[in-house]
Amino acid sequence: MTPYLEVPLRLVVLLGLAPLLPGIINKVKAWVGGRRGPPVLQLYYDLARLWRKGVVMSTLASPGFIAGPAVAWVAVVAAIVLLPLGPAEAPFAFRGDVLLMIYLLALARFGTTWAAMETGSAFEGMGVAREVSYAVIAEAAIIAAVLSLSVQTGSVSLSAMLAPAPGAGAVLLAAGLFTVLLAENCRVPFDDPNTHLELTMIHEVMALDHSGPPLAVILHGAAVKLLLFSLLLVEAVLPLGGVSAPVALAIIAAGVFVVTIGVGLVESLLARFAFRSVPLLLTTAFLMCLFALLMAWKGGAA
Amino acid sequence: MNAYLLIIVPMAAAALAALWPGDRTRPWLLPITGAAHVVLSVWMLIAPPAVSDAAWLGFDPLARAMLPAVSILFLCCAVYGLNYLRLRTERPNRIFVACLLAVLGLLSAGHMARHLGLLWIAVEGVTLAAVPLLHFNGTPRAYEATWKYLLVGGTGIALSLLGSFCLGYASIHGGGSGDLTFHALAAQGAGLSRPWVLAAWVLLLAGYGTKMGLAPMHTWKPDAYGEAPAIVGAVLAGGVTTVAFVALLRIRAVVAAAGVGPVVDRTLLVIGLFSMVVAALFLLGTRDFKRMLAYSSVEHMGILAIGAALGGAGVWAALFHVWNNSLTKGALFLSAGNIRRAAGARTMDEVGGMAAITPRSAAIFVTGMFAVTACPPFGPFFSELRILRAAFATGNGIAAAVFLGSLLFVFFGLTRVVFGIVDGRPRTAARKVRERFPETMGVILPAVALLGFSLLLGLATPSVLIEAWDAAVIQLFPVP
Amino acid sequence: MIVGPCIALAALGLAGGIVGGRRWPRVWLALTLMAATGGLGAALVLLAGGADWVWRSALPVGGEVIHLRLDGVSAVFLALMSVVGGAGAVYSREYWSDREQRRSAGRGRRWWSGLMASMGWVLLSANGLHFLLGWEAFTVCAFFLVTLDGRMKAVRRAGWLYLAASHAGTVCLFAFFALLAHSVGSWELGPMREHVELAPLFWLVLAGFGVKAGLFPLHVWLPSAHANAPSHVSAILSGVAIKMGVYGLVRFSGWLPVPAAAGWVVIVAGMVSAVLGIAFALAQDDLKRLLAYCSVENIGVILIGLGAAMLGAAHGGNGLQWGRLALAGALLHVWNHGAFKALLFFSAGSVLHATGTREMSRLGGLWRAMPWTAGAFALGSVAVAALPPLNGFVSEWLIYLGLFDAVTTQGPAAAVAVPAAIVLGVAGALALATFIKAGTIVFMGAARTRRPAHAHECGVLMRGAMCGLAAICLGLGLAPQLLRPILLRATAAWHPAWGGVDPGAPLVPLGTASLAVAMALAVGVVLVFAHVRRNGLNRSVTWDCGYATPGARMQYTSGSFGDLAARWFRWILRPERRLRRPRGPLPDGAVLVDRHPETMLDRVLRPASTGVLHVSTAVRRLQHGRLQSYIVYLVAGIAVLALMVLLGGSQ
Amino acid sequence: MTATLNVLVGLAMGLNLVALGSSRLPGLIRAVALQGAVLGVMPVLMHAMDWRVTLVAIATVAGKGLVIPTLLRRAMRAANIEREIDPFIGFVPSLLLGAGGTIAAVALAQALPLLPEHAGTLLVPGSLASVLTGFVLLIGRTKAISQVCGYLILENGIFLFGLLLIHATPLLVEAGILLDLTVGVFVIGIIVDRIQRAFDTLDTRKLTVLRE
Repeated sequence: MTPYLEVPLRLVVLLGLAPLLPGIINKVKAWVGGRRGPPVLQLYYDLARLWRKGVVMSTLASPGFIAGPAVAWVAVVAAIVLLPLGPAEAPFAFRGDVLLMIYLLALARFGTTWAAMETGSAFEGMGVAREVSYAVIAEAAIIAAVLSLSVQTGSVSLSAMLAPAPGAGAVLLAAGLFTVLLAENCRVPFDDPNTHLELTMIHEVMALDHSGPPLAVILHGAAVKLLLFSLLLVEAVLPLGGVSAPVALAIIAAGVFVVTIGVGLVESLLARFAFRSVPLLLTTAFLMCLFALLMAWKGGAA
Repeated sequence: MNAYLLIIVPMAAAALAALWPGDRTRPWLLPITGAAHVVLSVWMLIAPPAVSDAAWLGFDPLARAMLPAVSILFLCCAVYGLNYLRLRTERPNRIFVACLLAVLGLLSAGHMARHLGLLWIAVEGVTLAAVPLLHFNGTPRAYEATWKYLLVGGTGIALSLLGSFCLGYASIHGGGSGDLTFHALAAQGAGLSRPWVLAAWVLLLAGYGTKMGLAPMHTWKPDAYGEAPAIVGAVLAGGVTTVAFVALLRIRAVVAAAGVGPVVDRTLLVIGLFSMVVAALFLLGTRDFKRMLAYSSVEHMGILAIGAALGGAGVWAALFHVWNNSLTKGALFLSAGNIRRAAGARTMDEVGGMAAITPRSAAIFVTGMFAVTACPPFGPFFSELRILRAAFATGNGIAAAVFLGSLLFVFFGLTRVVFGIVDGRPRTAARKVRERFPETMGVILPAVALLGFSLLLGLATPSVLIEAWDAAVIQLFPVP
Repeated sequence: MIVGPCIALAALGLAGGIVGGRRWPRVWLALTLMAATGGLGAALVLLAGGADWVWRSALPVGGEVIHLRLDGVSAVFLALMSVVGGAGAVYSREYWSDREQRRSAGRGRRWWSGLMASMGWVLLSANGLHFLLGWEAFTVCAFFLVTLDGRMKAVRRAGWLYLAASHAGTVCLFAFFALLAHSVGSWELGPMREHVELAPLFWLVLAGFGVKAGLFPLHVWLPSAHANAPSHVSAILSGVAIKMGVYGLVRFSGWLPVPAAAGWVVIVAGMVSAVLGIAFALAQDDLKRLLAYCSVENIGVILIGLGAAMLGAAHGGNGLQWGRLALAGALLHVWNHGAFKALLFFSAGSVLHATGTREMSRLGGLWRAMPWTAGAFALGSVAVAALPPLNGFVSEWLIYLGLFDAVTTQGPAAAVAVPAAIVLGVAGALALATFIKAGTIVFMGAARTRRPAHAHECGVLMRGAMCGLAAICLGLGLAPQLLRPILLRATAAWHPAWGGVDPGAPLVPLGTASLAVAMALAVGVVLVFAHVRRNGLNRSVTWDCGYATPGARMQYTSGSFGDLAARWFRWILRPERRLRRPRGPLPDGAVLVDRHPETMLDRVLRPASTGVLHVSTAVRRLQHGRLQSYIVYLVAGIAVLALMVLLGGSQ
Repeated sequence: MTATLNVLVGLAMGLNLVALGSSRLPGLIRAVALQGAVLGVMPVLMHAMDWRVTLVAIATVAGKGLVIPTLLRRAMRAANIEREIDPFIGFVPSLLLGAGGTIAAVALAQALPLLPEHAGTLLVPGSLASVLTGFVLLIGRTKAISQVCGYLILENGIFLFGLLLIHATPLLVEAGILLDLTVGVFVIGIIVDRIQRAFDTLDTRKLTVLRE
């Protein structure tokens, strides 16, 4: 398949499926809580409605208020395009693409946080401060995780790094990456998307003043990011090197599903942590990734 | 014959000045004599006269390597002095002009003296002739400074006389005739009695070191430089110190010939480093910019001593540094004098914003400060770098480290004071000052000329000077 | 050969600028731009594949004949100097104009030309004596530029601190060059890796150039000098002057043999500078101080690359591969940081010019009055946070690649490459936090005081300079593959064994990706905007959870924004906090002041200098005016000398 | 002849102690003048009779024995001081120091390598003792006049040492040195006079304006 065909196809599939994930999580939470919950496709409905709505913008905000979410969305989408899907290599695979992916996610963060700060609201400021501060440790954890994959495979390209069988530190890596996933996507125990107290939120509070299409873009971007991290986690941990393409895709889909359910279960069973213990948890995740790296290193040396 | 002219002309001019009737016309003798002296010394720099070994006085390579610097400095100071004395018409200048000219003559004699006793006579003569110059201002402070200069300097010079006697006795004791010409003493070499040579060296180093202003014998310097007119400070710092250094160099050569060179060099090195450290520590705290120049002079004397301790390459660099020190320090003194007159005060607490009041003098002062702290492309940078290189070459790493550390602290001290005075808010209205002290070309150009010469020395050292220094080094370190 | 004429043109322009800069600002600008063009032309021609340019003149300066040499490494820095120098000249014509700065504008132009000339001289000279000459001249020029506005005490203090610190570095260089000249027997510089005995000299190099570069514990002068200098001067200080320190490190780590530990020390120093520099930046409230500390971080990034390169060169084998990548990244980051930091300082200067304050907690909402400046700052922020598709990312990416390759080979260098890569990531994330804070607190939200309310956009010259640099940031980010020959050339010049293999090869796919991302971003933004416009856009007050009358003072402040992450660095930041809580039923006069002083200066250097001053005071007391004691000193001096002679004479 | 010389040197050494012990300034000045005169005679004793030596001797005696003491006395009268009050080093300690110094000088002179013809004279110990006395006075006294006297004694000591070389050094040099010394003390005398006028005192404790 030529990249010209493959990229749109992947985009359609991935972007189309992404909003399913929050739906599944909410369904799991409802199921554990013994409620019926919103439909799985709720986010699709929300997005469609928001996309049709007009925008109310703060008098203080600049055009960046709208450009920010757009930039963030494009960055996340570009990042997910870089991910391989099992044996199907990414259409743009090159040495060092993993770093581009990480920094595209950072660009997305820049876009959302900049836009959030535009309104001059203290709530948004609080959320942004938390977002960018916790990202510091998350970034360290991701780099450590990527380093461990890199050591294990001797490569710095996502397609090669995610393909082979996991090494000795797979469990640690999985735990670490899962924690990072929770943090990066602002799930419990780092953040509670459903809380009603703005003072305790991170991601949601940043979108307080957004409305209409920009809000839709933000929500969809968040879903895509969740999908991206799930894919990364699944592919990093599961051995997909030897299997054929359809089987691999099936395994990946199943894996993402499991991760999503896992997120749902965590959200149901845990409460949000106090903010002061968030760095501690993130540091734990970082250490897990670091230990995974050390194990990969030792395994490679042996 | 010409060599004698270097002494006779200024002495005759001094006598003339003492007899000259008019206060207004008398100062013209200064630049005229200075110019004649420069012409003579530069001529002999280019065409060195032959000097017989037994001569008591002579324009030998060492004198050739240093005296023209003093000569040029004096000319610039004389031109400045012409304008300075015009501003000071309230004080009679007969003794001032006469003594200044006598100082020049005696300085020439001191540089050219090839006889221990003659050398002492000349240096003592300079010391005494400078006394009326120091208290020209006639203030109680000036008398106090003169008093200290006289007693500390006098004690030092007395000790150097004792040292000279010791060296003579070393010669007699070693079976020599007691001929006190440096050539004869050096020829006697190892025949000199060793204990007396060592005693002589200690006393002579202390004595002429006092004249140079090496720590801990430097105590007269800040007082004298602080209270004397700028032109006197410049001549003292650039001329009198030089003649004392010449004396030490000549004596060092004799003493080294007696076979105690290493011991002697160690004392020179230690006293040089000590002077630099002491000067640096004083500079970190001093608030008076004229006293600051005195401590800076102490530092440079330390540098000279270190250079003299480091063998041929070091002495070469020290000779180079003598020129640089004389010229840049002269520029600093002259511009400081302008600032002092314009501001009417001389501590950082009272003076500020001189860049607005006397912009030209302030610019020269700052430039001179950079020059004197070994910032390229001025001469001192090159000579100090050479001394550093010589220190490394002779394996004196620790000395080099102390040297560099002192340079750094000296820089801190100097910049602190200089920028404290130049920058900031002017304390007096510029217009008022300009009426009292116009920044005429006459008080600016001499300093500019000195700086320009320092720049020339750095960027394109005239080959005749290089040759002169080479010859002087050969004279001091004769190849056996 | 076109390099020679180009350099002659540059020299002519700068000399003309020095001579005529005071009187004729227009001529000066033309001459400076001519010089910048000449310098840039020479550097680019050489980097694009011209031969090394060597010029010897029979004319001796200071006893040494002039020997100039432009090779790959110096050309990199020369190009940067020309670009920032030219842009700063344009900027300063408006920012520091004769109308507003009657006293110092003319002087400033002259010093500017002098600064460019002396930096160019440093880059070109291949003689230790001349190097020192230029180095000191450049320090002095920069000092006078920093203190252009000497009326303020803070400026004078900052200038003095800069001068003093620089001189401390220069003293190390004195020792270095003197030792070098002594060992080699000549002042000539050039590759001399075969003189193994020179290796320990590297520590002097590190100390001497490290001060200028602003390496972490040696950076004490940097924040105040950058903050208090006129902004175009801050730009060239941060963009170019501190890079001269980097140049020295790169140059002499390439030409001289280095001790085995050198690479390790440099990379660790880089890591410390990177993290602590940006941590300090995050805590600042002064916009220009923040930018200054960010320079410390970027120097750290560059040194991480350089350290990795040194390790690679020392370990040989595949180290040559990843070391080369890291060096390419480091050199490219020199350019990139120069471009975006100058851009940021220009915009900060524009803000300062318009509002008269650098304190972020007094600013806010400036984008409406100054859209160009805000845009420039935003672009610079993206670049400095190393985000794609701008230039900052490209160079950090190359350094990352080098470090990752070092890790995957699992050699001894991997032990330091792992923390280095993580530190790069952490520093990047902190930079993002820092610049989100700086950009949005200053330009977004509502004006916090009256000052920003009367702000105005800068004029066409300042805007032009910013646009030029922004274009460079964008261009280098979007088409990094153009840099391939340049990086090849520069790395080969650093280490002769590194010719041939192309360290820029990975940039080709990255360039495509960057371009694609940039286009996607443009399309995405345009689409969303178009859609929003179609759907309709209403303006209203900030919702703020329904609070009815939001006020400017209720906004999040820079202090509280940075506090969360800065708290992790309390141990080194040592903030000073003055807090008076509101008390009683009718509270009044509550105060909260947070200051983030320069820890190294306040906690290390100040006590040390106080100690020295105590000694000085004690010694100065000896000069108490009593003649009797002076004679005692004299006698004591004789006694000590006699003792020395006695001890020495008996040997 | 050596015996005569030794008597004279011994006299000079005794005058040192007198100078150290006298609290009244006229006594001090008198001691110094007498010492100067004694020293002036010595070259005539040591050298063959020669009109030049005689001239030098006369000049010395006149300068050190008459002119300078007169100058000092005048200054003393103008300043209206008679006594040295509250010196830095008291009179008894000064005396002890001087006596100890004299003994040490004699001992040291024994240890020094001297030519046989000088070994028997008191020239070297006398010289060292005088130098030491001069330093004690310079350091220990507060009145400018006392310090000048100290300086004179210091110079006298050096002059004594110079007598060792009297056969070796040419007279021209000797004369020059003497002239310099004389002019030096003369200049000091003038400055003392000026200080008296400027400060209205000769107490050097008042002369500490110039300090750090």
